[in-house]
Amino acid sequence: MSKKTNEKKAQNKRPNLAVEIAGIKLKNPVMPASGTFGYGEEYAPFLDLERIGAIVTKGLSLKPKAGNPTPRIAETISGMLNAIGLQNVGVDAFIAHKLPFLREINTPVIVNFFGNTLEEYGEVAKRLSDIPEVAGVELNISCPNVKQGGIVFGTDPKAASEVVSLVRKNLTKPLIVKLTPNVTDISVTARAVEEAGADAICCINTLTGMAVDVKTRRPRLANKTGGLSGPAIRPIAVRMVHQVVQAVKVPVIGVGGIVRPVDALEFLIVGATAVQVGTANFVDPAAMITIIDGIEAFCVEEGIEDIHELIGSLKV
Amino acid sequence: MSKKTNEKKAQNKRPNLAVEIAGIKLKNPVMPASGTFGYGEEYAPFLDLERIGAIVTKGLSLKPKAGNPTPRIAETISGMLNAIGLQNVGVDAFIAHKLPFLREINTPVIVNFFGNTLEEYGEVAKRLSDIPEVAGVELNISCPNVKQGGIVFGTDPKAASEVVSLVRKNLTKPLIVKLTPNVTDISVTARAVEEAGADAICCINTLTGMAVDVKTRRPRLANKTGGLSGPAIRPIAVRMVHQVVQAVKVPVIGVGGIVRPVDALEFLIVGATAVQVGTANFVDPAAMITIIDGIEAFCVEEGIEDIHELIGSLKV
Amino acid sequence: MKNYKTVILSNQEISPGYFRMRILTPGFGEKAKPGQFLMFRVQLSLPPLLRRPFGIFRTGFMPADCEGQPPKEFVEILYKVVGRGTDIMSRLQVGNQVEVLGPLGRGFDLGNPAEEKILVGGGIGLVPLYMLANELTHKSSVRLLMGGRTRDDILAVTEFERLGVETYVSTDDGSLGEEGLVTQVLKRKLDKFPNASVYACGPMPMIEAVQAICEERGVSLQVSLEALMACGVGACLGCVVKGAGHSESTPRYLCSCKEGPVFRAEQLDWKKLGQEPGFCEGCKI
Amino acid sequence: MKNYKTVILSNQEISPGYFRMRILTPGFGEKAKPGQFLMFRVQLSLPPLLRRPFGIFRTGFMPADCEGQPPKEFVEILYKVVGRGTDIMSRLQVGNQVEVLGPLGRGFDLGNPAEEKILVGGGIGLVPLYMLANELTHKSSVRLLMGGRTRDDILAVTEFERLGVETYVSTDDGSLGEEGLVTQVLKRKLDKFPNASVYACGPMPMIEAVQAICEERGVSLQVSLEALMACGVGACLGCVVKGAGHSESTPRYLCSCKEGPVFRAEQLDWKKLGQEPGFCEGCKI
Ligand SMILES: Cc1cc2nc3c(=O)[nH]c(=O)nc-3n(C[C@H](O)[C@H](O)[C@H](O)COP(=O)(O)OP(=O)(O)OC[C@H]3O[C@@H](n4cnc5c(N)ncnc54)[C@H](O)[C@@H]3O)c2cc1C
Ligand SMILES: Cc1cc2nc3c(=O)[nH]c(=O)nc-3n(C[C@H](O)[C@H](O)[C@H](O)COP(=O)(O)OP(=O)(O)OC[C@H]3O[C@@H](n4cnc5c(N)ncnc54)[C@H](O)[C@@H]3O)c2cc1C
Ligand SMILES: Cc1cc2nc3c(=O)[nH]c(=O)nc-3n(C[C@H](O)[C@H](O)[C@H](O)COP(=O)(O)O)c2cc1C
Ligand SMILES: Cc1cc2nc3c(=O)[nH]c(=O)nc-3n(C[C@H](O)[C@H](O)[C@H](O)COP(=O)(O)O)c2cc1C
Ligand code: FES
Ligand code: FES
Repeated sequence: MSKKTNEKKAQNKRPNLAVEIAGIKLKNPVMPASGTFGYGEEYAPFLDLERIGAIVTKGLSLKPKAGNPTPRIAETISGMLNAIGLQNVGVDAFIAHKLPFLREINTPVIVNFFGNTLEEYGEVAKRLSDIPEVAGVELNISCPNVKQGGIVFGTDPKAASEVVSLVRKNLTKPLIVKLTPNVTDISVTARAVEEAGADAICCINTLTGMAVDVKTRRPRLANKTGGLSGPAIRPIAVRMVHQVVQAVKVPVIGVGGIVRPVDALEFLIVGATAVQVGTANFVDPAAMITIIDGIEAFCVEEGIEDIHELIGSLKV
Repeated sequence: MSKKTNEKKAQNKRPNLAVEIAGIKLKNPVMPASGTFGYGEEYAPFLDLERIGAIVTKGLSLKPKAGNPTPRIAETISGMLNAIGLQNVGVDAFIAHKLPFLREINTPVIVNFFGNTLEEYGEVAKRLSDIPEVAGVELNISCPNVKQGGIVFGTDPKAASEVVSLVRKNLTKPLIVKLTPNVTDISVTARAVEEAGADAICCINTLTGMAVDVKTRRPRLANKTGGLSGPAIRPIAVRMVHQVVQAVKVPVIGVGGIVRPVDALEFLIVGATAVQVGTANFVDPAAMITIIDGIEAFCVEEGIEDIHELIGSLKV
Repeated sequence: MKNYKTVILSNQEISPGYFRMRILTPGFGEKAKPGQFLMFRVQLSLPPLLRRPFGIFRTGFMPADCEGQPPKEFVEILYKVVGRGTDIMSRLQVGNQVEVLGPLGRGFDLGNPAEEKILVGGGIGLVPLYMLANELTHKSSVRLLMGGRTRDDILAVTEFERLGVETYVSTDDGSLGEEGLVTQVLKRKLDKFPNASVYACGPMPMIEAVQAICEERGVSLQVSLEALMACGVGACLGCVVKGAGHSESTPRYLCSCKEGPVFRAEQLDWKKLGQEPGFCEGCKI
Repeated sequence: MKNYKTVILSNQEISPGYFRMRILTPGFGEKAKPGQFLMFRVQLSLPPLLRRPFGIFRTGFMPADCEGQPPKEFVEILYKVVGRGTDIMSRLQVGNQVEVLGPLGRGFDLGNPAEEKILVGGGIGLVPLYMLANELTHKSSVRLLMGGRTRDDILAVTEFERLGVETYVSTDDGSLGEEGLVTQVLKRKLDKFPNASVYACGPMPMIEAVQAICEERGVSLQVSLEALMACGVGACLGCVVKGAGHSESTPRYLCSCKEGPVFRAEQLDWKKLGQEPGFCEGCKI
């Protein structure tokens, strides 16, 4: 396309950034990653929650969960380790106390959740099915920081398939399944959860890591190991998203190390239909807005009228 | 130990940094990571090769190998991707042209190698067995960048066991096996190769990653994916080394993202008997010397007389 | 509560290893309460990845300049260089772009004006006490007990004096003020004013010793704690501390950035508070 | 060949987006040959992780100062700000610590003094030609054909003239010298001096066009290439380019940092040289 045409387009109209994930309509493909955006209200003073594609909550469980001992976080080079241990208010308190705030905001709410047992996964799915304000759920079978956080399900394709089937049966909402990168071949898990009924796949969760304070010779996290997130893991995340996109037909949400617009573009180009921003929210609470604006500006510059022209446009 | 005693010790003598890996005696636990130090001579102008614990060569194959198309490298945040494709002169040319230089240097030489087929692994092992200047070999079953680079062996514990057994049979030298981090549970592979006859384990090789040039929408590497190395991966490497140390009895060499002395200390504390320095050689050709000096200084400061007091001293 | 994308107005070493930085922040002062903090983005390019939490030392206005520019509102922080982030900060210059998220957290409860107020500061822990002293001196009699290892660790005491605060300095090596621990001074003052309320901020061992003294004497205590923080706004749950009644089977965590950093002593589990691996001081990741 | 742990002597913008940096490097000059390069460590703390390769523009001595300090030997580089590394470089100041690894690589072959020499530089590609011109002018007649997009891309031409080089400037937009491509000037010069040897450095399309012209006319050509580099010393094998006779079944790669960056045209596989994804210009990873 010639430069002239591009310029003309740019003048004529703004690119269409709307995408659909598992039947959920998003005004643009940018949303927070679970656990890095609280229940939404924590960041309300810093950005317009109606500008982002969706709100994704901290992972919920059936009962409230107190989380891991401290220290729970450690900064690493271009990344951070966390072992929060899925501290959360529980699904009922979420519905009673956190959802009312979100109800007022014109942005789809995606609820991330996990279970300690298969039964719990099913039960939470059932409870969320009844809540009209929940646009969809994101099933976490990938948290590395608690024994029951799903990693056992997430690293074994058979177990993953089982938990997804069960949730599928108990759920009347769109189902996104979030995968762990701590596996030999993520496309195997991806195919397994797709077959079991996932409407979309989100990847990646954090990579298990560890850091040591050499003076005290103790792990820098009380939990010993934690999940590595942030820019450091981006090349691994891009590779895995690319792999999963090749392996499945359902839409894929890319997450891992996105800080700038150009990072989000990498994921879209390899085929992610949407992206999540995690650790970057801590660095800049308005990071998602900058990323949305940057994606739009890139589309204008490149003469892209609809974001779907960009999604999966990798040339190999 | 009181501060007074430490000071006294520091005055009395230098700490003993010597370690033994698979029967190879090293004056200190620091050596280069394969593929980042050429055949040793490339770095001779920049550091005293007799000060480092060992010299580890670029990975060799039976026949010379031309490697992958370009671009082969891409810088990422706190890391780099490489898809060199194991370009090397072949084992015979190595013996004829590269070894004579190394012969003159009073530092053990560890030869890293791989095969395209099981037979080739065996054949290279046989040829290296006859060479007195080779102190030990490092078997690469973990290169992610070429189909035959070993990753197929490295990600399947059974295949790993098979290739290690075969090499063990054909080899009269100490055998170090280098593992890939691109697996669900590295301790499984570690135990498999230990049982099959590995005298030591080296981990980790690079994590498979990918980066995209958003302007051209092409992968930044001709090979599409490459191996991620450098500081970015250190927390993952430390975690894996810790896991492997728990899983096996043979000594473990830790590698992944070591740039400063404190990084090397993390690996030693979680139980690595020695460490390898890779990408950091590109940043500072004398990085290994700084690291050796830093480890020594740390021992003096902490009143450590022998490096073995430090190895595996993690408090949990 | 806002993210100020702003610039540095000044940044000076005030004692070996300690710096005072002024940052342009129009409107910040109206909202800031004593004991609150801010999250400082060291530089726009990474690293360091995460922001650094700093107490608000004070807010104020730079006088209008001769070109008729209006007065500039600023926030001031005092910081100690301990690791990579503060090291980079110490080399920032006037005009450099930084970001400040704040004011954050819950500050001090000013309490009953009739009570004597004793503020206990250890080293850089003095920071959140200045705005507190400024508020308290309007209505109460205020004493500052300031401790440090050496005279270099005693900061900004004359500024407290200018507020009308009676100050008592002690150093471990006696290089300034009384030789010994600040807690020793605290005991004497409490002997004299047994109904005073105490406000403390400083290194953990000091805070724990202060708590033991106050508990024993039944004196009201508020402490400002330091915890590792990623977000500063209650979203990541990385900064929790153990609350009263905490046990392994029934863990009770309080969010330091949102429910703190100032806590009433009764809110916390003092048995376990300080028993964990500390920060990676000076590791310069 | 050495890693100089050293400091910056000066760093100035010489044209919009182009900088000239002088670095203290005692002893460097004795070893440096025309066409060699160095690996520059932008700052001691990361990022950027990898060093950046730069051609050696020239070496020299700063005069002894009045306090009787001996003359200071320096190496000079000219660089264009394109991405994160060069952006940071442009903000470095006199006295900042940097590291320089060099001199590295194989330089130009000076050839037969009897032949006319034509140097072709495109933009920043002019850098390695200065020391070459300096050597060649002792014995040969030397012409520099310098091309750029606009006048801003035409650098240091007067310095070449001071060496006694005849210079011809062309720009795409005619804002300086002749309007048009430098290859058009090259053709005219080769019409006049059909036995000249050509030395070229610049953007890939320019180098390819120069190669086509020289091959057609049977003129000897040496080119200096840019490749992505990690180590600069032949250890990583990241910087290879396709050698003559290369094919997918029998790949032949030449190591750019060790066997290059200067190659005789005959050594290279021109059919495939420029057909690959380019650098991530301005991506500021
Ligand atoms: C509410 C609050 C108020 C504070 N107020 C001040 C103040 O006014 N003046 C001052 O000098 N310091 C204050 N601190 C401590 C200050 O945040 C740390 O000294 C600083 O973050 C160290 O950063 P670094 O990069 O130099 O250290 P590094 O050790 O390199 O930092 C590594 C990581 O650990 C964190 N970290 C290290 N030490 C501390 C610490 N003591 N507390 C919390 N996080 C830490 C850093 O934020 C970073 O994420 C406060 C901390 C908190 C929580
Ligand atoms: C032998 C040689 C000599 C050179 N001489 C000069 C010179 O004299 N003046 C000058 O301005 N430039 C020169 N270059 C190009 C210069 O190295 C790059 O412009 C510079 O590395 C860009 O770094 P960056 O961080 O700003 O760009 P980024 O695009 O952010 O860099 C990302 C990565 O790509 C690499 N890279 C990007 N562009 C190039 C390029 N053109 N060539 C090689 N690597 C690149 C960087 O080194 C880095 O690893 C030379 C390159 C080579 C190989
Ligand atoms: C502090 C923190 C808490 C997290 N909590 C959750 C969680 O509750 N559920 C979940 O699925 N992922 C959780 N994650 C993972 C993120 O959603 C995301 O997958 C990961 O951080 C990688 O993205 P990033 O590099 O952009 O941060 C958490 C991450 C962080 C840093
Ligand atoms: C350019 C490059 C080439 C490499 N080649 C090899 C190789 O031939 N054989 C091998 O076993 N590992 C190879 N590796 C992996 C390193 O030995 C090391 O395991 C990895 O880089 C992680 O360490 P680092 O983070 O210190 O670089 C290579 C790494 C790089 C960066
Ligand atoms: S720092 Fe994130 S919740 Fe307190
Ligand atoms: S840059 Fe490493 S071999 Fe050339």
